[in-house]
Amino acid sequence: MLKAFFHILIFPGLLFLFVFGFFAEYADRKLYARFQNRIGPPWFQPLADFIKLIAKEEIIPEEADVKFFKLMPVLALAASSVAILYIPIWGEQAVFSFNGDVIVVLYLLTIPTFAYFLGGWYSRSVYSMIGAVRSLTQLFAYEVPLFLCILASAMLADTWSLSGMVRFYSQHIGYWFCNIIGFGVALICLLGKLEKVPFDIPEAETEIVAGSFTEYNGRLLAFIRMSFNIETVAGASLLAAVFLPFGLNLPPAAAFLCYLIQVFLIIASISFLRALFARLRLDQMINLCWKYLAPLAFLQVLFNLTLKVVLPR
Amino acid sequence: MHESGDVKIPIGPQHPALKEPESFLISLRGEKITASSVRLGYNHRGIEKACEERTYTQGLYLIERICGICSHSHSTCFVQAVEEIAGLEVPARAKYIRTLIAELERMHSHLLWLGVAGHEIGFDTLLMYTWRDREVVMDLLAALTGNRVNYGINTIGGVRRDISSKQKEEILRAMDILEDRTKYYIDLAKGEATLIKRLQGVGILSHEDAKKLDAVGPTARASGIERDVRKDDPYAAYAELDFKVVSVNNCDVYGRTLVRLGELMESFNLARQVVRKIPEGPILAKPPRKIPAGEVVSRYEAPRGEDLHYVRSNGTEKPDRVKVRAPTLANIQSVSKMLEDRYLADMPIVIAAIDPCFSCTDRLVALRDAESEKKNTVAWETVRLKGIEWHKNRGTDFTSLNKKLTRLFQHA
Amino acid sequence: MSRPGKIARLLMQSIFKKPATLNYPAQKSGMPEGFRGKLKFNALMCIGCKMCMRDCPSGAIEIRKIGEKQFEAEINLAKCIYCGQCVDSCLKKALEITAEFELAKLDPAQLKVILNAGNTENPKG
Amino acid sequence: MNEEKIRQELEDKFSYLKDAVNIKRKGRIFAHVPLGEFNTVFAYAVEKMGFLALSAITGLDRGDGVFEVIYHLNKEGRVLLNLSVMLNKGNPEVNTVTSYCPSADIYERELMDLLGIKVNGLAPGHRYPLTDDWPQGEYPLRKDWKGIIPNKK
Repeated sequence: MLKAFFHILIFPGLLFLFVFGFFAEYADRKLYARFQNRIGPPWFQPLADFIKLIAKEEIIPEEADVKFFKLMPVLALAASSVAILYIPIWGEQAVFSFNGDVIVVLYLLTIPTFAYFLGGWYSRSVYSMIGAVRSLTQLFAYEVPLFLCILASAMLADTWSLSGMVRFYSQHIGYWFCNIIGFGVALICLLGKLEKVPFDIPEAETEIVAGSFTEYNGRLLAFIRMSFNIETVAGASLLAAVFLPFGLNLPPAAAFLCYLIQVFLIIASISFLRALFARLRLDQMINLCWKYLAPLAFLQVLFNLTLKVVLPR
Repeated sequence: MHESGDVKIPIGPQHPALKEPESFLISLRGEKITASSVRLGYNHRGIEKACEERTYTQGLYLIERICGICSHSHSTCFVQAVEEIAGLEVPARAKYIRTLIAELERMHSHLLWLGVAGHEIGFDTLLMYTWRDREVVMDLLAALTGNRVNYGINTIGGVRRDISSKQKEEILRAMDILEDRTKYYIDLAKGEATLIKRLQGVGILSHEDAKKLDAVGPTARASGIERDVRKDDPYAAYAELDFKVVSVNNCDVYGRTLVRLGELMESFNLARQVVRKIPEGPILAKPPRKIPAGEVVSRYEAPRGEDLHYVRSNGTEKPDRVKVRAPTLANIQSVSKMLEDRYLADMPIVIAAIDPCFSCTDRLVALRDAESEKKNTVAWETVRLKGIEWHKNRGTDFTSLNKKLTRLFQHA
Repeated sequence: MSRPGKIARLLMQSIFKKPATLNYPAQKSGMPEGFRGKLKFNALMCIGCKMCMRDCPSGAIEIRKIGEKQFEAEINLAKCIYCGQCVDSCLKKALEITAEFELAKLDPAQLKVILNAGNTENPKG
Repeated sequence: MNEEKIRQELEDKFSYLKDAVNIKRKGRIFAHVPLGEFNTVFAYAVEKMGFLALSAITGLDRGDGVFEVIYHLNKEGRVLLNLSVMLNKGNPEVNTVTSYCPSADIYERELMDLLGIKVNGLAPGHRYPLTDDWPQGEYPLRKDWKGIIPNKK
């Protein structure tokens, strides 16, 4: 019981996630700045921003549904924090695992998007509503290829548990290369999930101010930003566990270090990608997802199915 | 026309897509724009009226502050008008210096635009790089004129500062750097797929519409109208310089991007020619304090298009009427046309593509009554005290913090 | 040929380059020579013709007589637009511009600067 | 076509423009048109002489109870024809030219707001450039306008 509390609240739960989330934000912003030949923020900037927001007055729009408006950021934060418990980070075994937890993690990571949608919808501002609808529309575009890629990887490993997949891939390093298309597609889909350029359509600043979050401020905005950070960590950890599980069969400390490196690599690629492109339009984004990403993900599934038959176990 | 069933979203007066206050109302059906309308006037500062109450010298600095980006355009246009009324012969060297500053201003304005365009379509990396390179021109302008914006190089009868041979070398060096960079941006504009996807076919303004709505500057030139005051009605030293008018037939935002990039290349050329050809001589013809009566229309090709000033004098130290028609006012009327049947996502870039400058567009009238000023404006101190009081009631004492802050500032 | 991610090489190069931005209050780049900043007043040269007052577009400068052939200038830095017209208008070169531009103060009263023979640039208090 | 030809054509076509057309310099033609004949001359200049583009409309208060409205027309960006018309301050009225030049709309609204000139036939729309709550009867560009006296409360 005490151990469970420790896992949920301290490691790898909330406290660890907060710290790592801040680090993820810092790394992302710093790298983004360096890609653009800027200095970038100092290391404490994300923390300072968080404290500033927490200290601010909370303003709730008169028209908004107060209950939903307040609940949604917390829900998003909770859902993305829980996901980490099923992802192995200091060895081959996650804190909790069962056969099928990969599906649970995927859905847990979908909940924040829904929360943003509902939060935006219930804040009753035109910008928020347009942003909310956009984030939902976008969800249907990137979710399919993302799920397919992870499914393909799971099929090859013949298990529905993340811990199982890690165990399989760290024993069969060669198989990792088979999933390379899937990794690329999943990385791009992760950009959509995290609403980053080129898929920051739901919060396109120059069009709809801040999308779903236009009306959020103070503490609630701090929660939303935190949940984005944690979602970044969780999403990156998921991709790391599924597609880059090297070194996790080492002793815990070394394995944890490997995990940190993997997550950092994924965050670095995210900030590289977001410095690389212009924001797409919603119709172009959906086109891209269905015309290119989804077929590629299918290809990966077919490829892995064939592999499973051909290759010896 | 706006219909009642559609979602109406206000873009402005305060909106991240607009760098200045101006209000667009956009009707949406899904993501599609069904109607749009614009309300101008939020930046109305009473400059035209104020000019009537200032001497020509004072008015010049006010005119220069109509707009921060094209300040040289407005001031040159104004002094040209005044000089024409007064019959002043401006020395050739002064004309060349005006031309040089004008072209440097065009460079910084177009680079700035490119960055803003990048930002509007979510390509912040482009913004950062173009604005970094823009600093080269800004530094040059600061060194040549004494300020980064509002250069104050013009005065009635000539210019206020000469350029030295050392500065000439600096200009040439800067031109090489910038040309190199601009070539890269042209490459990027022609090769980056996401950029092209967002710009091509967006904000169409056909050749006929551009003519009908009297579009000016790059907006018109991107629709195949080869119109440039520098060529059509040469002023300053342009008649003696060799350049070509850049125009394309794309009719969309992409075309406007290409025109501006092409003009950048022409500007580098022009600046080099100025440095090579600039004659020796005086830079100022002494103007009379009282300008004889007369009326003049002066034109100038600002980075954003044709700038037109009408000045009427009545023989005193002060002008009788100054009318400013900034390029944006001519172009803004075509925005509704460009937004027809586009997506909401195209709205920022379509508006940005005419390079709007609303502070140029709106001028005029301020309430001058001192009494009303006292009543309407709340002093900064009052606001501060109110804020401190409010926080004190909630349990935070800012007075001690404020003391520390003040001390910190005094030390710095 | 158009393809996505054309800017990639530039991004990778930038990682290893010195950033173009400055960490402002700690690092300063300064302004070039001849930058139009705060005014400097040589009281000894002033003849009190008040041409500067007449030409100032914003009414920021006031020349006052404080004694026999002695003048002081009151400059309102909040009103001044740093155009330098007064320097051009001055018949005796009593006014000069300096490159000093960081003039912000917390208290607006401190922006009124009185310059005379005793202090040409920075008065105390 | 050079400026002299334009002047000749205008003077030949409209006898009342004799000596009213003035070439100030290359590319600048000023012409004073009687109020009653303005629409005919304007239409002729736009439709027959190819002055298709309207650069701006300037309104000004000449003092002595006379307003002047100047239409700056240009031909392919090269020649500016400035047609001016005098109005009586007591009853300043012009007809809209938006049917010839759609871009005139915003300049005409400016005339309405700043000088109080009535523009007949202008389609309804937002005012420009003053605020919606600007008091009635206050026209800032008139020479006798000296600011608004605030309501004493």
